[in-house]
Amino acid sequence: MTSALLEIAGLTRRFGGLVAVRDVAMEVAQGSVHGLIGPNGAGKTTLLNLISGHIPSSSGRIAFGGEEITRWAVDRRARAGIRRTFQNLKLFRDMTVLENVMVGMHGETHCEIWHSLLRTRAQRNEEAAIVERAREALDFVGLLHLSDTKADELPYGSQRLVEMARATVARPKLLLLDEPAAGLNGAESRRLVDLIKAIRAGGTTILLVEHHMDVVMPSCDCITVLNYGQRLANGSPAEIRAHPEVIKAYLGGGYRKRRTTPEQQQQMELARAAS
Amino acid sequence: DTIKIGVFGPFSGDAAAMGGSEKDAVSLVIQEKNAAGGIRGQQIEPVYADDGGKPEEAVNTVKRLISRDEVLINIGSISSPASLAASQVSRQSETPQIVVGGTAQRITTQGNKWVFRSPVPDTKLVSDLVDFIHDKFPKVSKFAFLYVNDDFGRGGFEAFKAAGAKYGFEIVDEERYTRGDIDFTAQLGRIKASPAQAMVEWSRYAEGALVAKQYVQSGLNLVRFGSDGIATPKFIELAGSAADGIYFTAHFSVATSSDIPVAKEFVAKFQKAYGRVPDSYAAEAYDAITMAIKAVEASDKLDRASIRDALAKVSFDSSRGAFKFDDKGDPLLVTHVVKIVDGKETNARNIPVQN
Amino acid sequence: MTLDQFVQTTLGGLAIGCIYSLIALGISMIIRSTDILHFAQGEMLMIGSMMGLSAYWLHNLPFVLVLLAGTIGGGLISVGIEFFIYRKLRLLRVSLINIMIATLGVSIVLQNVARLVWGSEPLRYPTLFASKGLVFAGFAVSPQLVWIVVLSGLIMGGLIIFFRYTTLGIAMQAAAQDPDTARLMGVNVDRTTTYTFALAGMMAGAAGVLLGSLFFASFNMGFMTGIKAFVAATLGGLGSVAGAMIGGLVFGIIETFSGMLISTAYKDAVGMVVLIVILLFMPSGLFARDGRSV
Amino acid sequence: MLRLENVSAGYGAVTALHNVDITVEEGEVAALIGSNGAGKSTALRTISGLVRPTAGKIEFRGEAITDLSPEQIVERGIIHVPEGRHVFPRLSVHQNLTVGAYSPRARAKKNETRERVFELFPRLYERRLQLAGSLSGGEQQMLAFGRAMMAQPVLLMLDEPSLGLAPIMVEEVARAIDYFRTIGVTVLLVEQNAELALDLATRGYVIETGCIVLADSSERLLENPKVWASYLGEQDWEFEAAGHDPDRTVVSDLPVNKGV
Amino acid sequence: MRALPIARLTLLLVLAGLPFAQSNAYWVHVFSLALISVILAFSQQLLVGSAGIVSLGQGAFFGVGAYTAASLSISADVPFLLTIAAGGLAAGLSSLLLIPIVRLKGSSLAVATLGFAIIIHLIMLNEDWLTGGSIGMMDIPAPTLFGFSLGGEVRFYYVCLIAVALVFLALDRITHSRFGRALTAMSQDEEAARASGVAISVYKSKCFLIAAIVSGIAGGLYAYHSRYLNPNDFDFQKSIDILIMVVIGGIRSLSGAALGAVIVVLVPEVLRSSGEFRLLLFGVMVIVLAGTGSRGLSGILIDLAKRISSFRPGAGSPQKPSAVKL
Ligand SMILES: Nc1ncnc2c1ncn2[C@@H]1O[C@H](COP(=O)(O)OP(=O)(O)OP(=O)(O)O)[C@@H](O)[C@H]1O
Ligand SMILES: Nc1ncnc2c1ncn2[C@@H]1O[C@H](COP(=O)(O)OP(=O)(O)OP(=O)(O)O)[C@@H](O)[C@H]1O
Ligand SMILES: [Mg+2]
Ligand SMILES: [Mg+2]
Repeated sequence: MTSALLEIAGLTRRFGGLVAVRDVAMEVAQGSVHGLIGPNGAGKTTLLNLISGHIPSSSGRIAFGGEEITRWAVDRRARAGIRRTFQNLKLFRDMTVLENVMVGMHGETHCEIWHSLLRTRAQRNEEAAIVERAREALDFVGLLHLSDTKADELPYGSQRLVEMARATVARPKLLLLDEPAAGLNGAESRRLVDLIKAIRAGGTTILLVEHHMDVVMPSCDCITVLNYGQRLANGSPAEIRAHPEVIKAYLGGGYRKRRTTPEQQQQMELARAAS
Repeated sequence: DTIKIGVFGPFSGDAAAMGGSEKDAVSLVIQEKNAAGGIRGQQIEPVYADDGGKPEEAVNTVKRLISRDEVLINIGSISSPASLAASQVSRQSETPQIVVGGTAQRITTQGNKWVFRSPVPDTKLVSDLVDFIHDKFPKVSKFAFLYVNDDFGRGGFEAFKAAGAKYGFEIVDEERYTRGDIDFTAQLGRIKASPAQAMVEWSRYAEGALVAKQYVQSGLNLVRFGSDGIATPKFIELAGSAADGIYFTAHFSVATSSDIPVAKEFVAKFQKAYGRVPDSYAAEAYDAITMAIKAVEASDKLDRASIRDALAKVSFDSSRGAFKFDDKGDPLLVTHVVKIVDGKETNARNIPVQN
Repeated sequence: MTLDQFVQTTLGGLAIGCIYSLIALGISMIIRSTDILHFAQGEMLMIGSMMGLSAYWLHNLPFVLVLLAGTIGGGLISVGIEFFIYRKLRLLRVSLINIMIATLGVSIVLQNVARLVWGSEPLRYPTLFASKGLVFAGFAVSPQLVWIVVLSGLIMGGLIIFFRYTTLGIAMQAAAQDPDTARLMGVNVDRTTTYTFALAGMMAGAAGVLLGSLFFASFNMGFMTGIKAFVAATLGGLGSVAGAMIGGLVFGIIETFSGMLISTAYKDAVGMVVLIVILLFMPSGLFARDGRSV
Repeated sequence: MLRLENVSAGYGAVTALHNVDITVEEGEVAALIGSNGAGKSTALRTISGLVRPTAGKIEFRGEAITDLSPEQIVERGIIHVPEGRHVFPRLSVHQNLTVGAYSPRARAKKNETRERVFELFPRLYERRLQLAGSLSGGEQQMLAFGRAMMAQPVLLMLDEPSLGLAPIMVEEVARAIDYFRTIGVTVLLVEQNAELALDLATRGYVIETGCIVLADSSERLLENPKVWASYLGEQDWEFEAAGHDPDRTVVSDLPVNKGV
Repeated sequence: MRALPIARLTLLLVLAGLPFAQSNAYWVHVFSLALISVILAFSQQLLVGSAGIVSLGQGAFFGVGAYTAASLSISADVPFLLTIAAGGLAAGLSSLLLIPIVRLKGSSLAVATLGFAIIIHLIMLNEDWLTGGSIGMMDIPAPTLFGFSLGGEVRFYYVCLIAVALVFLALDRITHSRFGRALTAMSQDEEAARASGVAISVYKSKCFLIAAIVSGIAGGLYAYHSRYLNPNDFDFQKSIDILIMVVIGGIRSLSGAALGAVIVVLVPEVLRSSGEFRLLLFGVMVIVLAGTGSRGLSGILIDLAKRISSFRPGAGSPQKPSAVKL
């Protein structure tokens, strides 16, 4: 097994009396796609927010690439290579698609105000490089032809892809995806799986929060399950799929019946009986 | 062809009432003069322009009057800062200006020969008041001084401190407030706690009336002196019985000017035209336009420089007595001290010495 | 500072604070139901004050009716402005900052209309109260102050209950937060907006009569009061009813006490410094109502 | 019960619906499926009055509702759960439910329906005093659903009710839709999860770029190869993940990774 | 996009020719004032248009710049250009005081800047030794550059015009760069911008700094233009006026802001003779122009121009609510 890129230990986050994330420990291996699933309100988004730094933790520590980052601000983490997408889309609505992605390069670039005032060579080169990279990233998600469209004129699914391009344009070390498949239909989610694989092939480690099992199962190497803010299970997709607690709390069985294998059917029934 | 005279002041905004007095008085005189044939057969054309009481706008206004409307002489403004701002332009473009309301000493001490003033400066006004206090209240030497924190109040305060020094007056409590304030209990409370024998209060009439009311409510009982800012009938109307007993200094007062024939005539005409008693701004404006007309009449050429020279030499009977400028451009006039008794202005110089 | 002074200052601060609270409440309610930063709220106070005074001039009405006239006057003007101006702007789908600028325009217009109608000089309010002081626990208290405090207290308490527990009150907030969805629940958003402006205007109108009777009425009495109420509302947490109330009171007390204890020259600065310091620690004011953003 | 005839609608210069005909019979569940941006949400918004049709006629129980305002349409019992949850963020869960029962016809039964909602979604009961804006995505979805229940719908229009819900909650929602059907509420369902939608529905419409391209019973739609290919063709994650078919080539129009 | 530079150059030439068309000293004076206000509006546009920050404190920075330039030229006889630079610098330095409050958002930030403006105004009013207090500061010498007097109205107009052009160029470059992009992103979604590596507080502070410097430069010019300074010209009403300029002109572009500034300066001047009704009419105009939306009057004019020249027939751009959150 490769070394862990992200290590979380004893991480807790309270909102008033509510403990949204409780004493969670987790490791995300370098180069892997790590799934994070769990019932609604289990604390997945909260955990993602803690990792990206959008909310401070109540206690516990987060280490990234061997360095403790628990107290780092969001932008510092972003510059260090942690990028994300949001469950509720957060695009720069009035900017074009290309500009949205160009902002993604912010943490990677350095030209200061005086550079742009004087239009220095460095600034012009950097600007050109940003455009180049942004176009590559858009091409990568298949939206290059929409570069000059205003972001909020796009359909929902395409907006998700813009977020994806913005998060990947800087070639992050760790990419946090929060329900990227929400609002996509079957065919579209299938394309998403390919995209996730391609991103991973480019050397980015991915932490994926998702409720669509047809996206999670084929893409993940390892899955962590949260329930009521606590870690319920951790393991390979096959293990998780068969985990009785997970089935009981999360997967259920009703509308998938027609396509589950006989063994699984059996396991589900076992789980039902156990409760 | 007409003789253009610029008249500017706050015709809008917070100080519009004062600007209104100025405008009314000026138009009264000009109408009368024009009806009588104007100046050497030429009609006088007043050009009114609103400066909103703001220095920045006063600059634009005067520029406009001077270079667009090509007036020969300007009358205005009411507040000292606006007058001062305008006077910079008057100097640059060499146009005479007669200030109506601004009493800050600075206006005429900047070595600007183009600016003249209709009212006496605050230093003179205050030193007359100080003399009055010393005469009539020989025992009073400890003062609480409450003033509005702007050019007007600050000017009054500085002048009082300077003039009072020669009699050993002592300011035992200095209180300020910001223009537009309505609650003065804090200041009055501290005055109450101070050893002051008398309160001097430098406000315009609106705030002055509130101070007076709250003064009565807070149970203070000192000798009260006020500024020329409350020298208007409006003050008594707003303050009601709380105004009783106040002594204030005035450039002009219907009560104390009754022995001046021009004043009598002016008050009667003004009252007939507008249905109200003129305040001191009206009187100052009345005199300003009168002397402007006199200066135009006296100058042999219709240009700004000769009018300026004529103005410097002007001498006439004004609504405030015999009028003449000193070499700085300030008038040599007597000032008045008024006491409010039973809601009426009375000449305080007639009161007996208080022991 | 003597005890007597302390009591007087506190009461004075409380009374001014109540006036700020009433305006701030209107500001907060309007933010709550339309997201508009209503810089003309202070002018409603002025209009209420003037209308009350005019009613008195016409018929020599007793205090309660003068108060009523001011209240209704403020409410009517407020609704009218919403109907003829802000609603049109919303239909044009202009952004909030444009509407905010329009409220500044409205403020300028109202001030100048009032100046033309009622003149530019301050107007004396009739003595509507028994001017004899009441005596509480040995302290003389002017009846105006008591009126103001009691009346404002009642209005504010009523509002809190209204917004927290009644269906209409809750629906008004819903309409503010997401008008389209509120319509899908059957809420007539135009009507709730009218209610909001009516209530806000009425409170300001009442405050105007109270302020006028304490001091005097003038065409420019509203602007500075409005701005200070805005600060008070921010202090309490924009959009929060309780916040506006407390913010107004706190601001009023700070203002009088800083004048008393620190410096009258920098009196207004003290309030601002307190505001900034409080915001530093509680960026959304004392009674923030934040959702989550991520 | 609900009939759209030749309805066209759009946003400014954009026309999002072209001559759409939709019929929903009393008591049935109808599904409207289609890819991103096809105009599904616009169809619902047009019915509920948020978007004005530019042409055509909408009839509800024999009455023309084409020109009514959303408030009036709600009065007739047409309740629309908008896409993307749209809970009132700065109201508590409890207050959100109260707003749901705003219309006079729903107010009377407010308390008992609320009980029913809490029974269906115990999670909401736990969170009843929390501001809705601070709920998790799925919790907000439940709240939006519960809020619609509060309105006593006659015709319930759901726009992607399964969005962001855990698989087990999807079942729960499916059960709730079933429940509505059993008590006689008519349901018009828009879903990306076409399989779920068609499972629940008796009638289905497929919409593409603003035009209805297929209208049939849901069984027949489920068997239609065209539908299968574009909306249902889910890859069987059981096998893929388990590595049973590693060489399977996925049909994809995504460009190959060049940048990363 | 060849058209844009040509249009700009034409505009510059037209403006340069203005004093020949209307040479009355008063009008040239007012035009210079309008240009100074354009610079002020630029500073606010950077804040509100690019960064989505509503500042009610620009009037204070304007004042700091004006007083600094004035006192240096009066007491120390510092050359013209240096005093202007010093004005910008002093305003910039004073903007550092805002650093603690930049983490506030929306209307809280706006009200906090209002508080800042009120405090600065009180300092100008009360600290006589520094500013001359309520009487103000006068006798500001006419500007000279290398012994060449710039005192006349027309000459000073060109000074202002050059300043406007330079500030425009600078801000245009700044906003169309990595920095400007970060500001725009921040104004539309702070969280997402942070997640892309934008350090919000730093960028907001920098934005305030630049805006303050620009306002300070405008203040320096104003000192020489008016040659008399009074605290009342720098109260928060001034800040509000600056905001009005930008919004009615159109917050989306520097040119919109400029147009708004010109309107806010010129219209009251034109109305000056309407006396009592002047402010009333101005208020009505503000309300009407506020209805033009975030593209402002400039947006309408551009659409109109396009329609007339049938550049793109019928291309009225639909309007989007702006990103400014209050
Ligand atoms: N700001 C907040 N204030 C109060 N409670 C909060 C806040 N943010 C989250 N919570 C609560 O914390 C719990 C975890 O929320 P979180 O968004 O992490 O869930 P999730 O696992 O992402 O769920 P979903 O799958 O539905 O998106 C929820 O119950 C939510 O109500
Ligand atoms: N407010 C709007 N302004 C302009 N165009 C819009 C607006 N809302 C939607 N559209 C456009 O109308 C078309 C139909 O959108 P609609 O939201 O109805 O699609 P949908 O089928 O619901 O898609 P999704 O699955 O993404 O929800 C799309 O092309 C969309 O871009
Ligand atoms: Mg989540
Ligand atoms: Mg949709």
